Amino acid sequence: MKFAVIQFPGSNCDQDLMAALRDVCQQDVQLISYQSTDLSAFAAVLLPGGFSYGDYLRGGAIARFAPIMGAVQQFAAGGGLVIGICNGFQILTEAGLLPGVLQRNQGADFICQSAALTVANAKTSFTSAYADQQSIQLPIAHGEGNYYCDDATLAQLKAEQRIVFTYQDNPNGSRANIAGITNQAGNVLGMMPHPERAVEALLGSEDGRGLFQSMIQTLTDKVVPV
Amino acid sequence: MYRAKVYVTYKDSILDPQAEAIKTALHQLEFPELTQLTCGKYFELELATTEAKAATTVEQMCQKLLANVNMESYRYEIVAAE
Amino acid sequence: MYRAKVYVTYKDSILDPQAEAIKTALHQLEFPELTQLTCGKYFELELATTEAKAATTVEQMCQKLLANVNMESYRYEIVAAE
Amino acid sequence: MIEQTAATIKAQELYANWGLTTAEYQRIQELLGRLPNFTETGLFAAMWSEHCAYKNSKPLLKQFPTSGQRILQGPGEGAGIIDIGDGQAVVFKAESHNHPTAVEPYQGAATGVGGIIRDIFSMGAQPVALLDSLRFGELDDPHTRFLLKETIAGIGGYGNCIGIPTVGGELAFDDAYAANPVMNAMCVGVLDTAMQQKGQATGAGNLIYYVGAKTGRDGIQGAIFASAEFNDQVEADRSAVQVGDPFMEKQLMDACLELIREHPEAVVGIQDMGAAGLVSSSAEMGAKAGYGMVLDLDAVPQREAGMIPYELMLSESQERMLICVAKEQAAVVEQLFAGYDLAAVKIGTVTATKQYQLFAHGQLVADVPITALVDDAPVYHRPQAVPQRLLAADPQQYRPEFTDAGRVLQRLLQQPTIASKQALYRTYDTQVKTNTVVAPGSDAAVIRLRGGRKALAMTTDGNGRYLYLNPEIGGQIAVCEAARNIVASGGTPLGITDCLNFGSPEEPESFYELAQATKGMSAACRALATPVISGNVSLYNESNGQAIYPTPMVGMVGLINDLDLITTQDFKHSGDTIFLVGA
Ligand SMILES: Nc1ncnc2c1ncn2[C@@H]1O[C@H](COP(=O)(O)OP(=O)(O)O)[C@@H](O)[C@H]1O
Repeated sequence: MKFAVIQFPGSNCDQDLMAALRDVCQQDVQLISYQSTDLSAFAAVLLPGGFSYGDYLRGGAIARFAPIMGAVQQFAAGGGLVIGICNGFQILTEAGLLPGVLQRNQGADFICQSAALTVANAKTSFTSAYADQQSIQLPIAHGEGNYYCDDATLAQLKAEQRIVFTYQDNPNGSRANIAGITNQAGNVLGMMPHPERAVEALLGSEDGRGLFQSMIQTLTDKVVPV
Repeated sequence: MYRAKVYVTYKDSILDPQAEAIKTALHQLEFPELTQLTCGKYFELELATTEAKAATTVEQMCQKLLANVNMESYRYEIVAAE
Repeated sequence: MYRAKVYVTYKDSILDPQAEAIKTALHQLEFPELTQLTCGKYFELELATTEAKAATTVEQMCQKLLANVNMESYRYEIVAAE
Repeated sequence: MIEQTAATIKAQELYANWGLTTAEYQRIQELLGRLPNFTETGLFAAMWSEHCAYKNSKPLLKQFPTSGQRILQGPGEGAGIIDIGDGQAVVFKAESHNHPTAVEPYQGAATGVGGIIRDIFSMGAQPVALLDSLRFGELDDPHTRFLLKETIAGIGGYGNCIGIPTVGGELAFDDAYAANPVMNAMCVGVLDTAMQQKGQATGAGNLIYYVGAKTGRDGIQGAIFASAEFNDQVEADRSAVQVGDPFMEKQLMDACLELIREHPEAVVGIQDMGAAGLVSSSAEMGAKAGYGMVLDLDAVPQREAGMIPYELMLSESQERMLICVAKEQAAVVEQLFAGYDLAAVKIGTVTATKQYQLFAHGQLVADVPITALVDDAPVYHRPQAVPQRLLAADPQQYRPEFTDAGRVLQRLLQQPTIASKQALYRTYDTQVKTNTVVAPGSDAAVIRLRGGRKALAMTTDGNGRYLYLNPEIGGQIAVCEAARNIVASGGTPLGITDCLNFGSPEEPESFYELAQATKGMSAACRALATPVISGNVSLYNESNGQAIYPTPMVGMVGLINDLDLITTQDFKHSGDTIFLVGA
């Protein structure tokens, strides 16, 4: 069972994600170049944070066309677990794998701080190690993390329980306090907070481990919850 | 050779924090006569193509990259250049 | 009521990494006909003022805030609105 | 731009516009045995500016202790290096970008950060943290608020994008800085000592490679500009503002570090193109090694059409590096950079002649002894005078008188200089790279070193007001405050870097301040065994004859031997006892 971390030009949380999976979670993980076009050897695919292509134009707008993205689309269509964190989330929305957009923060500035989150749905492939409504603390660090979608999409996200993480104290103006959502099939997650920055007590929080543990559990069970 | 001017702006339903910030700043700079402000992106492109194709090309560029149609609308003008 | 459209673009000699990145991306998306691309900002303002004052107001806004005259040039159009 | 003839330059004293004195011009003439042409005059003006040659500050910098058992590299390279054991070393340096920040705060600050990062990775080190040190006028002035906001955004914009955490800094407000803000940036890197690099070009026949962004007419005469007082004329003379591209720099950094790591045999020397761009980097690399160099300017990647040799040599376009490549390794280098979508272009060759020769369109456009450019700048021993304010000072005037201590405390806490800066530093990504154990908000920031139990503590300090009142003691205090911040975080101070932000050295009172401040800093560094391993001098911080406070910034790094020793500032439990220790 092998994890792929995609490295786009300008990704800068790729090594942090590698370290979290390899050193802390003891998983087999490989860094995959944006130029690659094959993800068939992997059990899960992770799109890291950073400023892919400088985030010029809009976060994720250019990365969405990187050669690897065809393989990511295919991997997701086949039911594989895909997670986009921060810039990775922006790329997934730009690529149409997740609905909505990530706008500039309401206060217009970049925000780096610890955020209190609620696990709004613990029955996903990414959150089964948490309890429903559990309160967790994860770092955020973004300038364009203000989630927006139209009313119909929001109603659908709610009805299908696809809102996975919400902010307790909305830092960026996101609609319905959304911090993370899944696609309809539940195998693609996008989230602005950084679980990979919260896997060691030394650095302030271990609350991010549950996310990786959930993915590992899901892949071990090979049962994808509905 | 054709030249295209492309304007990308937020849709009305989208709150634009940057426009709000600029508006507030202009009010503080004593421009009370300002009643509304929107901001957007502006691109000037030069295209080595035919008249027939220029519009489709620009349309595709907007759809694919220059605008995110979930939150932005776009319009463009195309003129012949020598 | 007057409406102003303001266009702010980089001066020629200023490096614009964003324009470079977008141009490269469009070429990779198979738009080889694109020969040049510049990008800038676009503002639409509504002003509750007189015709005589509208132009000076907009000029001042550009100088003070909307453009960074060290690196950017600006131009604007003003039309009457009801 | 028109290239005047050598005779016109002399007759009309045009060299003065470039900041050269008549005596300096005559010295150049002697060194060459003829009149320098337009390009050559420009090269000398830049290389002999205070910014590049330290011609006013050199005698004072000699006082600094710069050696020690752990010191692998003192001042003189891109950055200093201190051994921390286990085959690792810490690399750090600070740089001022005051003038560019005053003119265009976002880009000025951003390119200040970009420049200091290049200094660190040019030594072969992986940058791990950024810090800053800022001074502005009082916040009730809207222009100051604009400068502050844009400067903070520029620092964050660059660091956040390239993915290096900005973990600390300091910020104070005083009217003395209203027209001359201070923007100093510091970068800390970690080096595998086997990978240590030097900015040198040795071995006749080895190749000079240009890598990174293209050259435009950005910041031409930046070094000269940084060595001149501000006035409205200088502002009007400025060439294009330098714009930073952190995305490009990330690619450049990753590529350079990969080259050093994977192909050490290919890299003879590597250096950042900083102030005075191509001329400074190339001439220094050659002169340091005792070699000369031939450069073909037509090969230099260019962003704009019709650039003349003078502009190509003096441009301060960002995100560019110069690498001396072993002659048989060209293909390896070109291939590696192509993988990052970066240009790597051969622009010249190392020669045994010690001449510095530039060719453009097949013509020899400059031909000067390389040491004349780099080593023969004049050194000035400027006169000093005790400032009138210190002679006239009445010790009573600084004695505080108050009756309501609570009210005074409240008023103190309201001072922007003392109040929390969280609203600003929360726009910096302080955690990327997941090594930040102590983020801004404590005495020093702490970054752990992966793969062991060690960590680094780092801080920037200085207080211009103390120096204004007593420059020598103020200089001591700056170093001591930094050391206390390191110790209070669990670290042993290792060494310092500094930026000396002062007024004009040609003003005896200003020069006295610089002399006294460096004397005080030197004494404190000796007492604490924290040598100065790198630094930067920014003089001429004056507007219309009014200088800033003498403002040395001290950047200190300390070693924490075990993660368990890390301490933070905040009270931990109610009922704990509070001690006051020290004098
Ligand atoms: N410009 C800045 N950039 C980053 N961090 C800053 C800045 N200014 C202050 N800080 C952080 O705020 C904290 C308090 O700073 P300061 O008020 O200077 O306290 P001190 O008295 O300890 O120097 C420190 O952790 C410092 O690193």
